[in-house]
Amino acid sequence: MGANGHHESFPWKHIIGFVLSLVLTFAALWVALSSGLPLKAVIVIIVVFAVIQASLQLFMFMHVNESDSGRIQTFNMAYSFFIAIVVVAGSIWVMQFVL
Amino acid sequence: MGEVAHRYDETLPLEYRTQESRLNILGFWIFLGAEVALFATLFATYLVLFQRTGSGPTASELFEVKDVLIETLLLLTSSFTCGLAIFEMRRGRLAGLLAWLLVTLLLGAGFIAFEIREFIHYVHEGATMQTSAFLSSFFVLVGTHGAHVSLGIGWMILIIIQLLQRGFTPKTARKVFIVSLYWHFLDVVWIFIFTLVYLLGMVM
Amino acid sequence: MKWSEFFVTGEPLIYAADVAIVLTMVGIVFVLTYFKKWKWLWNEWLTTVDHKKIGVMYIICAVLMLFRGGVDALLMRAQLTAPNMKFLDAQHYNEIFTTHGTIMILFMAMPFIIGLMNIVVPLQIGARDVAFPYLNALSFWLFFFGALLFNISFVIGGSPDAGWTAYFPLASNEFSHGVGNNYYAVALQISGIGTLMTGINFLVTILKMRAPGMTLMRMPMFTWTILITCVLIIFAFPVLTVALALMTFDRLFDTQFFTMANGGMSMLWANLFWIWGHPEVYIVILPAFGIFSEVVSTFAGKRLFGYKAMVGSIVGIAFLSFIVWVHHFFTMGAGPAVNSAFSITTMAIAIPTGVKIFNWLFTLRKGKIRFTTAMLWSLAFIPNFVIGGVTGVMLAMAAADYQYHNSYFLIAHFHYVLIAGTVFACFAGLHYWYPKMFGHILNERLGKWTFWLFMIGFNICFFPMYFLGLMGMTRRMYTYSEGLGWTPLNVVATVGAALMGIGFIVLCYNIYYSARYGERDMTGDPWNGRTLEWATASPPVHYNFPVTPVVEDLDAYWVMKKKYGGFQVKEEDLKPIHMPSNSGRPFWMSVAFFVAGFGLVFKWFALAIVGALFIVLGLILRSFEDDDGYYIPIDEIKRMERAARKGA
Amino acid sequence: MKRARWRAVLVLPLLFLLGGCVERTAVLNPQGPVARMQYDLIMWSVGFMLFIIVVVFTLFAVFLIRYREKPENAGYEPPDEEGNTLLEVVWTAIPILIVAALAVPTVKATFALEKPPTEKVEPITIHVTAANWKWIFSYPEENIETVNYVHIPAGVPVKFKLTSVGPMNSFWVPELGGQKYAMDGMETELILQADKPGSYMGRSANFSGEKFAHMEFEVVAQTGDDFRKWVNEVKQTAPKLDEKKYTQILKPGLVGRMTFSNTHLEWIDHAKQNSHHADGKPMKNDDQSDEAMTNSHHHGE
Repeated sequence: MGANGHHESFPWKHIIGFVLSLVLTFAALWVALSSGLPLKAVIVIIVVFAVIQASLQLFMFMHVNESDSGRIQTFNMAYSFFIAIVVVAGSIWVMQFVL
Repeated sequence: MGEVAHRYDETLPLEYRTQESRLNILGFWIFLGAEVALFATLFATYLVLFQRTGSGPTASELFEVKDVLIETLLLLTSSFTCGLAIFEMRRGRLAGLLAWLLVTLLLGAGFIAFEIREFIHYVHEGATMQTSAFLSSFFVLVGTHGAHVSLGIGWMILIIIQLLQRGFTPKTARKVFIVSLYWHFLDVVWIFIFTLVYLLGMVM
Repeated sequence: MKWSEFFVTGEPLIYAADVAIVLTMVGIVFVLTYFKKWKWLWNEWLTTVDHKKIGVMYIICAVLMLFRGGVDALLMRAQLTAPNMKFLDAQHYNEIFTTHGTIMILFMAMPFIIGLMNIVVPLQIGARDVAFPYLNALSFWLFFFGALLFNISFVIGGSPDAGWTAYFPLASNEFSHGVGNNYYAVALQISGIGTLMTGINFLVTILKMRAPGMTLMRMPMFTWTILITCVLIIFAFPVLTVALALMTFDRLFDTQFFTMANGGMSMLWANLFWIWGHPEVYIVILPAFGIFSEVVSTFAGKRLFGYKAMVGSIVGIAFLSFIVWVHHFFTMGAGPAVNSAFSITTMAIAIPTGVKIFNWLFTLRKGKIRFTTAMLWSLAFIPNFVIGGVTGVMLAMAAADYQYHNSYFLIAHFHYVLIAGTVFACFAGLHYWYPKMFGHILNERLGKWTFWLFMIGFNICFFPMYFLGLMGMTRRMYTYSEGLGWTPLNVVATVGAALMGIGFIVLCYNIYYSARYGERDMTGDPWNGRTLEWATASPPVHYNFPVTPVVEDLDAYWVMKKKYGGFQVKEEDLKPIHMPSNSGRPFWMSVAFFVAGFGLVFKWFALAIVGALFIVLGLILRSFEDDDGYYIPIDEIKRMERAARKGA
Repeated sequence: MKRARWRAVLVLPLLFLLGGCVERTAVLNPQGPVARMQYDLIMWSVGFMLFIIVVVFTLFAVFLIRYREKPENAGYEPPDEEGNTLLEVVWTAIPILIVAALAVPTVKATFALEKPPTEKVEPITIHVTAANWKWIFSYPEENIETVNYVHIPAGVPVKFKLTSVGPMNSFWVPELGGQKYAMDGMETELILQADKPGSYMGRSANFSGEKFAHMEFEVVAQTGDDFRKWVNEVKQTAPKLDEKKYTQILKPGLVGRMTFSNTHLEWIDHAKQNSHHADGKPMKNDDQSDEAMTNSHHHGE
């Protein structure tokens, strides 16, 4: 029951999450616009950064795994990301011949 | 499982105390799962169409780093302050909660203002929803997110009013918590818009 | 817009329908006024949040829509009986097959299933109501007004005519000028939102509100299938929401998603439609599997064979259902790699489905099979669905599909799975749970007449269609020429359709007959049932159970009967019961949705904005509402229990 | 129940086959290598499917007859069995084997259908344009065009390049092989081949609006010599097609057969209409697959 022990006096979790988010945002920006890496590498890196940042929000800010439904909530979000990947990657794959 | 009716649990944070609240919070999480599928479909549409610009401008001709970065920072910070609001709530400080919610609200309003400005700018350049498939999908994807943020602002105002009227109750606490989930979630969506729409658009 | 364009004109059939609609409405208003029933209607039904009443309303709507969709079907069969028939013209035929498909899937099958799940699931898990009763009412009314909006297209403005799949560019402004496809986009959107909320509601209900002792692996199979169905709804319906929104934008605001110019891409519509559309098929078939499981197990007098394998197979089917959608458009040229991959995932669905078929068969083995009407529907499902299933596997083979695609072979296949699966299940469930809903049993003799007429008619109607498909007849042809050799089989099919129609009439008569003369169910358990819904009175008091039952094993009520001789309620265990209050807001908010939707259909944006403002007003009022429901005192519970058991 | 099932499963097809309709059943009457490959696949699957039907129907009938409630077994109490792991494994494994047995030839055929059935003969190319509600066939090499009928040489693979002006249609000649969609702004390719001279019915298999049911065309397969003769005749006798006439043909409605001694490809190719790179510059995407590249040739217009 993670919802319970929130008695710290300083919001360390939030601050760490926020700083990491800023770092990841600027890092993604740099990778995309100034790194000079090949396009494929750029795409992979910025998508990975985005996924990390999304997880930061989910765990650091939204406490997805807290409460007696924590497992359901976590599974729900994980499955929704699976569906998202199926829909996005699947659509692109299916229609790449006309892209 | 146990008794289903109004189970009240003193040991939990205020927003989780009643059974009704626990059901509501879980229900909202499930709803967010549906929202992921909704935005995923919009992303799929955008990614399929974003190079189909017809005779209109392309993404790289249109997007500007500075505007996007300002919007991103506003929304990111608002998500942070929204988290601080919940932190204050769990420490039982109504004033702190209200203050951080208000900051969040202002940052959100700032984000919307910049976004509207961006859209108006595009329309002035002749890039409207009707111009090309790329722009249709761009406006609908980013616009749907913007509409969500606007809705969140309205919702938060309602909750602030209720907090002022009723103070901390299991019900108001639960509402604050749920709106905070919503707000963080919109930030999650924006991270992907930032990456897959703006960054990708500027590099390709 | 001119009035002559506003109302659909020109066909005697339409005028007759106009007259019938007006007369029915006048009749309803007269009856309600004469018998002073307006208040009753408002208090007991329109504002109710009771899952059982909501379920009943869903089923009434579904049966009405079955009538509408069935009439559409009979008109089509009449037109196709002989070559070059002039019974319907092309445009009219196109509208009819479009509304037939849309109505049968979205406004018949879905609400029938959702109605049954509303009535049964909270009872089966021993809950007082669903997790969000207010939301449940809103879901129903959104579905209702969505369906109403879709149906008025018939007399106001014109029906959609681009097929229920509404492929672009045919469904675009350029090729469908009228408002018909606006109706499609907006009405489906409104009822789709309702469905999504139902999905969330029941998922939370099942996960969090089960009676003590009911672990996941002790849940009745119907509840399991609903749980998985909810997952499908939650992740599939947002895709439809988006697809319909894009369609609305294209049609109302001239965006370029699916257009033929400026980069639009019609294939994207097909892709999005089927990402939703395929899970949708499983949304209506999985609950059917659940119903058959309950009925077969009850009337074989045995617990379900291979319960764990059954659970595993529905999870497997649900998982696969999201990664097969391309098989609906193998012929769009996505390339052999894509087609092969989706071909294999599609065929893989046959594996868990086969597991289920054999488990049902082995539930029958060593049983003591009672041939009630509900059981007949469930038994007939097995051979008929297998025919539909194996032809489905044939369709899944991409290279061979190029020969079946869009032909009557496909029509035969999906009617064999959807009718033998979903429709048979709805009828089985209706007969099975009818005493639980209304307190009396549907007449068995008439029920069997319905069954034989409908089931035989169904086979006569659809089996020849496999061969029509192999002969080259394609779907959606409003007529065909002589000399193709298609006539004899088309005549046979029409005869079968007529038999199905007669079967439906017998069912309607049975509902009337049984209400007057039907056997009352005093025990609450007319079938010697196995699950908790039979532990309470028929119909149950609105709080369902006076005390929450405790579950010790699968088939909870069966165990109770064996161990304790039934569900024992001691008066000293009674506690005040908390119940949610009724609310009229779901109803009028849905009216506001209807008004907004109607405005969008006709591009009367002022009206749409007025509707939208009322929706927002409803949300604000809800936010400020401070109603925590009410408690039923113990004496009141005692009184109600006595009354219910007396069968009052 | 049994009565109805027997009637449905046995009597109907029996009557049907006795009626001598086999050659009417176009899909089961393949007249070329493509259709034959699909026919073989269909028959291969039908065998397995009949096996499944027989097994299920037999078990079904036996269980219903043996375990029905009857006066003699009034006191019989069904056993409380939970299931049987061995049986579960059996009826999971057998379907897996069947699916595998179907999947392998399916994948092979699906890939094979994208290539000409024979390498010995050079294929000919015919552009097919579906319009409301007619079929337009353009022979770019021969420089002739026909409407609502098409001549092909027998024994030669024909590459149909399909596109559409307006709603989607599906190009289907069941005796020669399965269909593919013709869609606006894109080009799909369908390869068919006829064994011998003859006339085959083709139609649109995808609903495209009011008069869709009339979107029929005839495929006339001829010997090589006859085909060349026909081409020359058309070249000499048929009128020229101009843009005005072509626009007229495209107007929604039905038209009869027509023949022209040039093609509309001279001024428009609808497959390349809806381009997303109006200026014709290639995509900046450096990891394009070869397939996507070859398909992107129509981006320039």
